[in-house]
Amino acid sequence: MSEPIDAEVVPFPHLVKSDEARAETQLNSQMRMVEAMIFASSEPVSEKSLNERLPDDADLPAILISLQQTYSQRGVNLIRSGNNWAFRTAEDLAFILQREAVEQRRLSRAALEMLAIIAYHQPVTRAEIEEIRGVVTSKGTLDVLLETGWIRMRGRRKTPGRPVTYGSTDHFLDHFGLGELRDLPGLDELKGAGLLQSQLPVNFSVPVPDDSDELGEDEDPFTLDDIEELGLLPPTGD
Amino acid sequence: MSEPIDAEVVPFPHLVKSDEARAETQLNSQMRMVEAMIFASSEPVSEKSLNERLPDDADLPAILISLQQTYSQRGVNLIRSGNNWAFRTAEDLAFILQREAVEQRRLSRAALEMLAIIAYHQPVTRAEIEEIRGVVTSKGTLDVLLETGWIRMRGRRKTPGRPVTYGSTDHFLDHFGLGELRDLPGLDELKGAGLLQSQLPVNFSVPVPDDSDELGEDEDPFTLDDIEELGLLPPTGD
Amino acid sequence: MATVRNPASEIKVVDAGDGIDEEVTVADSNIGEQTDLWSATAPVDRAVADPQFTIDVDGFEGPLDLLLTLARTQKVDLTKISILALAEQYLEFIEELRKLRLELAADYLVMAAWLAYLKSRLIIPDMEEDDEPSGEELANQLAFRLQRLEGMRNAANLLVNRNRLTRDVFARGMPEPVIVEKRSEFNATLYDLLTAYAAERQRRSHSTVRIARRAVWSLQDARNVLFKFIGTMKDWASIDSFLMEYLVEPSMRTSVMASTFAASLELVREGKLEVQQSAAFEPLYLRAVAPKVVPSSTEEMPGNHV
Repeated sequence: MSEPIDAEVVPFPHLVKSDEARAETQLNSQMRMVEAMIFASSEPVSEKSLNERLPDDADLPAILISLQQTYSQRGVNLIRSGNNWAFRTAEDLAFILQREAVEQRRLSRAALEMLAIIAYHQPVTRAEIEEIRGVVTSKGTLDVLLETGWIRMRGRRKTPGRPVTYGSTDHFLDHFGLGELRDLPGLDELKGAGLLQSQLPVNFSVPVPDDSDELGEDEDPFTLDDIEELGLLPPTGD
Repeated sequence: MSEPIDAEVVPFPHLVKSDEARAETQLNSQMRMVEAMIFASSEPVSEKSLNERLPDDADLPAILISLQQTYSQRGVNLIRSGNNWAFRTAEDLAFILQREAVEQRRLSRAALEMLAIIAYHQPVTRAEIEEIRGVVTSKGTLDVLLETGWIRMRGRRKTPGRPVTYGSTDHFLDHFGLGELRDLPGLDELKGAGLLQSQLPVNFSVPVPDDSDELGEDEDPFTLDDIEELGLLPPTGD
Repeated sequence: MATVRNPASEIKVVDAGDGIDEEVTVADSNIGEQTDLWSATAPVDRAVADPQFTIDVDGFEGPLDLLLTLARTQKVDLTKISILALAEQYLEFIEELRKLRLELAADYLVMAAWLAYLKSRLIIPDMEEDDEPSGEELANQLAFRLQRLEGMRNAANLLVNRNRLTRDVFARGMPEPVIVEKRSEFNATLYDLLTAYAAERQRRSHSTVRIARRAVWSLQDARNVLFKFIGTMKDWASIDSFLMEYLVEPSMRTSVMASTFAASLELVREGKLEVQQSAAFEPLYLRAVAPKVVPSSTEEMPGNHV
């Protein structure tokens, strides 16, 4: 139980120079290990399984950040999705890699809409999805989505009938290049507008449409510049 | 529409740099392409096919040598075999990949079906499983399932022959992300997800699995003899 | 005639004047034009293929989708939309469709009824003691749902147009033969499990149905048998008498009788057979039609049958 007084502590870089050098070598060697482990797999590798194979004193977050920086300008980047990490080709090189592209399964418009609803509203029940879309879900659309591996059944809602709730998977994050769910495009705007709630927000109101040509209190008349800039001038002949 | 004439253009670094610097940037950009192509390819890439996708003036040998140098000290190396190129884990790191290598096994279709039946219909005997599936169960399938740790022997049914009853484990709930057994989707959800067709016999039902770990009224606990007979004793040391 | 155009969607109602060539074309191309992922719900293509039936409400994902499309023709931000005007537009649109005697799914009509109600609530001032939500509240609810749906449409669009794995971004093409993940030795997802279970139960439920299927004597079977006997039917003969051998199997009896009766009527129509019955539920008698017939009298009819 008692630790030796001179227990080896991970030296901070500002210590003696030799320690600094040693720490760097150690970090380097651990970076190589992490690099190799992630590189070997085509699927994202979890932090848990990386940690399992590193020395106990390894600082995985620091290693990953270092690696991510090292690769940031390269043709291959280190990408986080959820708590998993993977090497992926740089986004700007898509043009040269089209040969590798896999024929994508075409999802129907309904299926994609459902996918978005599940991703943004999760956990969400089928009835709630239908409420948002205003239509009954056709048979098999959910099945198709489940088959993609992008959505999953999460559990059951604690309401009468205990309906199944749906949510997105890590594979979804990986496929769409999202670090985490918070990276969903437009999420903040939707949230801010109260559009991710299932019920009408308290303060939600639609301004009474104003038919009159007169401007409201919160409106300014157009200036001449505006008119030009916005292209509001009637079109003239060539 | 019309942009101001003095619009600020983001200057590319090499525009203002010397020819030497420009050549270096170009080499860098071509290195990125080659890096990505080799990374994404499902087999070693030939120099011919790399050349096909590079700009005409690219100096492929120089690019490859540069890349090989860049990666020489990393966890992953660029390897040439004949005229083909591939990334490979550095040889000195092979240990880290092999040490924890665990074979991932996929369950056979029969095993999955049986697992599902045990989960939904538990406590259930082997004869009952066979009755539901309409086929005789091979002993091996049950063994594989027991090996997963997802099912367990619960006790014995109080009927002639005292058959063993099977049920699921906590590990099962963990693995499939279920809070409790009652979270398994019911008839309506299976239909709703398109997994079951809507035309089903009137008397078709999906059972709500029994939550309790306790034995049912028609189940007996294992006796000492049972435990020996079924090999349920924890392995003892030699 | 009314033509409304906007870049996001197009609704065109063209009245050619004679009321017959009235044509409604709806093209909804609001989402995902730039991606190949949307399976084309191309109402336009269908319109080209079948000019007589140029509106396909199926092209819409339900009444809410139709409302959203109509709302876009107001060319304003959804937050500034006039719900009253929108309700009127929807009702007009539905009316237009009904003039064409198109079958409309019930939910479109339900929405129409609700919008008509909403319209009245918006026009008539709310009663003080009314417990129901005010017209304005109802309008807000609808506006909220429209905005929420549009929000999801946009989100879906943003999502599918991201740089995507296996399309724009690629994983290691040649993973090394080592499995790095160590979650559990066995790998199966809940979806695998449920698919297996459902498929298994489904299969068994089907076999039950198959067992219950009854053997049937087809009309053609009956015709063949009647043809076989037609030569021997110079005289009136009870239908039972020559079907005897086919009626042995109890489960077949009804089918044999029904098909033979139907086939015999067919042969009567073709002028090859005559049928007679003295009263309801009495035995049926058949006779072949002779080429030159001496009309037979009822006295010749054998009466010894039960």
